[in-house]
Amino acid sequence: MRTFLLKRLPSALLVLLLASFLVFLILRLIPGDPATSLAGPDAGPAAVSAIRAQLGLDRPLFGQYLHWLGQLLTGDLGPSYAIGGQVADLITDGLGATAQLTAAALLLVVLIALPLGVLGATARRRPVGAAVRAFTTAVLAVPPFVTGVLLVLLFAVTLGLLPAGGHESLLDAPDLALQYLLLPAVCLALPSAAVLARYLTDGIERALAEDYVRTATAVGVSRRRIVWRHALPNALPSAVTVLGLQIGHLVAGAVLVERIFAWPGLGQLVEQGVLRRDYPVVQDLLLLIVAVYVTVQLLTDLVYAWLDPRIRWE
Amino acid sequence: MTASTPPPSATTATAATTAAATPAAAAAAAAGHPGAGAPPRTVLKVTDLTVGFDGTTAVDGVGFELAAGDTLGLVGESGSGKSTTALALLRMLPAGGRITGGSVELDGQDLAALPEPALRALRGRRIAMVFQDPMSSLNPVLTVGRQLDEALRAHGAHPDRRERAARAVELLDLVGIPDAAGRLRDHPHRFSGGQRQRIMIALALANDAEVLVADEPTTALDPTVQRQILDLLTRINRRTGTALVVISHDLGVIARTCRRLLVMRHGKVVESGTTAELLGAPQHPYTRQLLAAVPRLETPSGAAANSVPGPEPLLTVTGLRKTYGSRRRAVTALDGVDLELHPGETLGLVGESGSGKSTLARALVQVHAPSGGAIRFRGEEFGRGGERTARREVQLVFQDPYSSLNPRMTAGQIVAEPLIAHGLGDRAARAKRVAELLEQVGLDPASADRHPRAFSGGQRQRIGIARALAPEPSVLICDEPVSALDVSVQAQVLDLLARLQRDLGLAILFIAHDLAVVRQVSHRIAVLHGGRIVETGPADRVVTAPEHPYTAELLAAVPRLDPAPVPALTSRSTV
Amino acid sequence: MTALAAPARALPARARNRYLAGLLTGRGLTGLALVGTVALAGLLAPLLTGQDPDAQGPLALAGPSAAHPFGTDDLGRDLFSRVLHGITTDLALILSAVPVGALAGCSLALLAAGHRWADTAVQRVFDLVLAFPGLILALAVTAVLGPGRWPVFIVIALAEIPLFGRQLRSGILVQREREYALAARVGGASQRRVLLRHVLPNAVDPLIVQAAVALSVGVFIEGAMSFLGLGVRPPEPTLGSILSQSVGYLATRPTFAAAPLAATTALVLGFTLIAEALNRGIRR
Amino acid sequence: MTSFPTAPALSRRTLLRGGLAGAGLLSLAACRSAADTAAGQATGDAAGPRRGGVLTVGTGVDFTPALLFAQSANTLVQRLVFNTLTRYDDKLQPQPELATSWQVAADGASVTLKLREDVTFHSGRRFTADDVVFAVKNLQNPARSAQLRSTATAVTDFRKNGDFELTLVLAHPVSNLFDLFEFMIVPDSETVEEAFAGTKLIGTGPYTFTERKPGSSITFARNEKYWNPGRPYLDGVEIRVVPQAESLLSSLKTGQTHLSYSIRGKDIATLRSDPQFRITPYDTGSGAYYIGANLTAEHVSDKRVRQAIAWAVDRERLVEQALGGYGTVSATPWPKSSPAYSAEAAGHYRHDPERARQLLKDAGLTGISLPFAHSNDPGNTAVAQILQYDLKQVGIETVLQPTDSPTMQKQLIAQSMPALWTLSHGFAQLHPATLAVSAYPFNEAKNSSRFSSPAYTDIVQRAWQRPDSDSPEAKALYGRITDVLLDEQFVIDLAIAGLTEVAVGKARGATLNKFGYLNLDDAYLTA
Repeated sequence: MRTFLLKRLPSALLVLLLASFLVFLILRLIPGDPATSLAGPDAGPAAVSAIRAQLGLDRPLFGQYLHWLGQLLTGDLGPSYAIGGQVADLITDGLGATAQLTAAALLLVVLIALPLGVLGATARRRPVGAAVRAFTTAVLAVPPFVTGVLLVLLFAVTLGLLPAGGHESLLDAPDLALQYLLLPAVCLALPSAAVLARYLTDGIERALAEDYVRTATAVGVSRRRIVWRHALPNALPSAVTVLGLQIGHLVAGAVLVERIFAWPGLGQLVEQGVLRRDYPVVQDLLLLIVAVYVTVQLLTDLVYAWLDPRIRWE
Repeated sequence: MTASTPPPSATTATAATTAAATPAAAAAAAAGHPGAGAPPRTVLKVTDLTVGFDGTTAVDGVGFELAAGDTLGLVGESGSGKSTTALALLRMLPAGGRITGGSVELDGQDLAALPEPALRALRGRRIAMVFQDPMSSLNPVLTVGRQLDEALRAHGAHPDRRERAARAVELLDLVGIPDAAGRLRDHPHRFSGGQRQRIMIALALANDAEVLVADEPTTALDPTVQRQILDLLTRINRRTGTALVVISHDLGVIARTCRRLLVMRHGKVVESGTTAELLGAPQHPYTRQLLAAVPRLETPSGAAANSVPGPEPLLTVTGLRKTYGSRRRAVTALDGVDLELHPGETLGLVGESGSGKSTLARALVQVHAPSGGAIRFRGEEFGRGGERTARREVQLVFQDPYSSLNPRMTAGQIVAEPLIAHGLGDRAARAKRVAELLEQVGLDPASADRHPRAFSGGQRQRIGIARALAPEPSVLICDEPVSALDVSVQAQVLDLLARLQRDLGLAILFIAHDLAVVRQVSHRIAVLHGGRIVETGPADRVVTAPEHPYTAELLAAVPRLDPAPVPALTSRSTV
Repeated sequence: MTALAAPARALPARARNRYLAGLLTGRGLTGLALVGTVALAGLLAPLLTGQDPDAQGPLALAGPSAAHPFGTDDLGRDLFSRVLHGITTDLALILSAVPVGALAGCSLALLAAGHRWADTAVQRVFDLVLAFPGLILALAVTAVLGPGRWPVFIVIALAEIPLFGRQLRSGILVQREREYALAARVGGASQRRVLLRHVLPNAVDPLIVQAAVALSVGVFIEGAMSFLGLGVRPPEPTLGSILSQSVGYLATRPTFAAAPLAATTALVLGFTLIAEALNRGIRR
Repeated sequence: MTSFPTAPALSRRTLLRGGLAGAGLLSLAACRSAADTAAGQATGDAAGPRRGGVLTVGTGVDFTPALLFAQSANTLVQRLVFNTLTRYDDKLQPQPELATSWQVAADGASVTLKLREDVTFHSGRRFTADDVVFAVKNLQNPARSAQLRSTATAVTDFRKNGDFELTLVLAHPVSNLFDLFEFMIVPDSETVEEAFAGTKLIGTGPYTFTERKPGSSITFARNEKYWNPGRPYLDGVEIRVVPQAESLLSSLKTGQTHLSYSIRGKDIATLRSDPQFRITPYDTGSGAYYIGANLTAEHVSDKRVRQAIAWAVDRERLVEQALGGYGTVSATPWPKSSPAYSAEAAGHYRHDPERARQLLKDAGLTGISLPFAHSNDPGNTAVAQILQYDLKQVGIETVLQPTDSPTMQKQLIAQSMPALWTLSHGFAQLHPATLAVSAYPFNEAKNSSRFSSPAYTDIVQRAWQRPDSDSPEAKALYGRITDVLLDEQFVIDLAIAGLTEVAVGKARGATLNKFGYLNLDDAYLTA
């Protein structure tokens, strides 16, 4: 395992370096700059150039890039331009909130997808199977921004069961925090759960056609046990790969969901950062997201190998 | 039919177990029917069994009876319905298949009519099954212990987990897995093919079933391993009194294991009787045909009749080495191989899985670069010009006629590929050549526009040969060209190769594990073991007077068609 | 030697065209019918409705009526006409962007099959595209290019590149080890020819399924971009823009969202059914 | 009062239990419900002002610390933490705050202020005249990007007369001096940079800053040492950021927030019939919708084209469909409270496509196509589409360019806008001169329209550089400014829609000043 990690580390770092360059470049390509958005709508050129100088935006681009890399290496991310406060603090807070949200969503994804995937494979010819398929299709067809608003209307406005949006610290008030968490997590989880359920159904169906299932049947193992204990474990490794990709989608989906549910996470922060051209915040955040993704991919590969004993870390 | 050569110096465990088992068999045979002396009880009675697949009839009115402790063999070629019959016994037909008539009575209970849950309760407990391919028939992600545990808990006989674990160890011990307790936590891929088949048998035996159905239990295995597995089945039959139904396309396998035989063709039983009767005096023409097609180890080489090898070697291999993997954990596949192949000669290369024979074949056709040593073609070394002529003149025939043909191309396109690759002829000339080649291998040139899946296994192998012949090679490397084919088809393909050698003066490197086949077609035989050639010599001499102990071991493992060691009927002992 | 599957293999005629066989199942036909109906409705929009999709009027947020079968939107535009025209826009976008993305992804995968270093490089490119949150990509592309169809097109195509590329790459890795590929090499075919003529045709099967999935992903991306104000230039209707417009009226005017939602659902359902049907056809 | 009068907590829990069966959820249900925690825990009499409780204010845009000293989209924070020198009443008459009295010199060249002596900053430091000096100098710093910087820079000298009396010497008379005093918050000089970075806000206001979670919320606690005795009533204030308009509305409906100024007009329209809510329009904020024209661009350089556009727009429909009826049709920037307001001028342009077509014909321009930028949020996109349609009816094709706000801002400042754009502007609710010297669209010296005319400059400067703002002469000048605007139409005003307060019934007493600063001195929550 250590050799596996050592082997993957250089290319992971390379991806990060490339990503940093891309992020930096993309931000500079986007029209509008932090100074003008900071200056406000009624500022004069003097104000703008004063702010530019203050932010160091008048330096050559490559110098700015190197400066940023230097900041990254020393771990001192500096202050944000527009949002206020230190970038590191902003990201730490946002990361916590988003981590809660995605972790909850991930849990829901697994909790929803597992039974649905199994049902889809085993009850294909029965009404239950049709219902499962209808559900996954519906979830895939309705965009999350519609799902989100519908969930709020139903559970918050009409039924008054859950809050319409917002966030509570998990440490201060765990019971309230969970209630705040539920709707956005469901909204975020549904599409990924539907995708995963489909892959699981597919994998289980394929596993059920394998010879070892015949063996298990021949020794008298019950159908239920065959599905859950024999076919499912074989469908899991590739499902984990899909799940790994879905984590990327969860992070991306967070931009929409966090906005609908006023969830103060990275998605919101990215959006705010882009909207105000807060370069440091956006740069560091995007790089963080790429890093998270790369790590998740590494983890996925490790879990894959753990789930499938035929694969060994090389 | 001459008497078999006695097993040479018994150094292997196999020989030991056989020896241990024999007195018991003899005793049982002497006592006639041990126990009360009454005729043994019938455990399985199949009457007029008919199985349909989406409208076609795959099994048509099969019937037999199986007494407790008896052994029955079902023999037949592809499509004869033997495996479908086996699956129908447990009602485990694949999708689309259905028992459309007849009954399968297990102790008077008709399995064909039983509801699924009741049937499940019987599977594994009273009637169990061992499948053909131990590679795919064991769950790759579950440990062997888990799978045995599943089998044990399926029938609730052992409610305690530790008890089940103990029983699993016992079972692995029974089927001869060394260090059984230590290996419960290993996954199937950590076991060899033979060991996996043993584990399959252990799974089937987990609940002391009275009837064990073994579907091609040794087809995928090397001869020596095959022999061990067959001995194991015999031993189990004798020790526990489990009645055996063995399905095989290989008469030798069945003759060794079963007391009675059923010959099947096109879904019907064409002949049945005791093994001795059937082998000694076959009645049905098909049975006779089948018997005649089986290559016999005793048959002397027919290669000399085809051609006389030229004096100058065409292909010379010296000190060939090949290692895989990283430098630290290198696996040696070939360890200094020396070979010579003369024009018009057939050199039989014999070896079991892992001996390096496929690696050698691939090195010769330049798919793998060797790690050391030299290959010379017409005296020119590979890497110094020799490889260019060799690329065209050395061609390969593959083992598996299913996977070696591109499913997306027509037969004509497949055969034309090497012509295109070597830039031989224009479109019209190629079409003409393809027709010629197809005719040469005994196929209708009109079938050129059909896809591989429209051909039978034997026909596909002919396409493969036609493809190899396309660039007019002087050397044909045949990597197990007939081991995936039925015996009758096998004979036809061998005939084709012989004819081609006669007509074209080809040099053939014939790689196979079946010594009987190899002896028949080869001028000389080389025995490959652990990446080294351990013995080389004229074909007849190597078979009749092996010099290396490994050659002798290989020879001893070849199943014979003489019914001598067939075990007698044993009754079921209490387990 | 598998005698087991022999009876099932005895039906070669039926398996002649596996795609067709898959499509001609109940599932496949339903999918085709759904997509076909929606697509046809979009194509025939000028015939089906005389209304200009951009014509505004004082009658805003009206419910369904004879004059406006689906009602009107917040600016008094006829929703029936807008939805029909929106379908055309969506399909035009998706049916052009997905193939382009697929082609790019596949080309990269083929490139990767050439050399070890190319493989590493291409894999990292896929990683990079996958790692960038899609909506950030959307923000960046739109900001650089300005609004319109192009950013939507590019974002959809970009998103598809790694999906197709990864799939084809693993397909090639598997197929390349098959004996027929080896046979082609032994027969003297160049590496290029083996890849293009032998391996590729056998590795594309999963891509057909991926394509159908990708089409529904395309509908999704278009909608999300519209929601963030990054979509197709207004007032041109798209399903996503109508949907995002309707979100504000879900509580008070639920009929507003119904029509675009129904069209989207039919499209996604149709594409998934087709994908499933093809999948089963291939596996048969 | 809770927001669910018919659903007592118990039944809600039962519902939750039944509706969302699941082991994890059951344990949730047994706890408090987050859906009604926003309901204050205040006790007391419902009749009058009552102490206690935390008021939750919902906003769509987060607070930007760097814009603390400027007019921005979120001005809820300024007057909670800080004070201004004076504040306007409804008739634009200044009333005392930190300044108790003031004397403008007869020539208008200086103003003398007397300050409160009992004020301390949250840090405990006493407030003195030095802090006023600092506040003015702070606004003179271009980096603070204060809109009223021009007025602040008119202050050339400070003469202190003790700790609590001060004279500001002006370079010339300015008519909008009290706009500056209304606008200028007085920060703590020692922590101003921290305030600018958003880490520490120290002022003299009724609430002390406790915590900010960027993108989520800002919380405040009562300033126990506030100079206004007995105030504030509330224990605290939470400003909650809910960027999605639908969600903001939901949070009001569920009682999670008590008060908001960010509800869209069309959403307010759906609340009108609900007795649970009180709706109060203010004419402050950046509330006037307009079409801007870049006078250097083709076609629109012709005044007739701009006038044709003014005639082409159906302002009534715009207000109805895009603003939910919350707005006033107007061809001038002035709200009714402005001294420059005139009903006749406001109705100068009506929806008259025929006249528009005629003007275009006169200009010899038919079938022109113009780029038309707008902000890419849903509300402004709807406005732009309505305008596009109306212009199309008179023969002006437009290509919409949805633009995100930083890009738009850069273009505005760089004067590189396309031929047409639509946006909204503020500052008309103050003294009219402020609009023309401080609001960028109207700035006589430099504006996005690249409009300049000596006549306009002259009138604007004269209106600004005078000590009085209400005299008939001043009003005559305002009338002339309006005339120029109506004639030139470099800014084509369409409708005025200020901020609208939506409050749940129990939240009372909140007010906004003319710059939209939220004032909660007198706010309270009823039981």
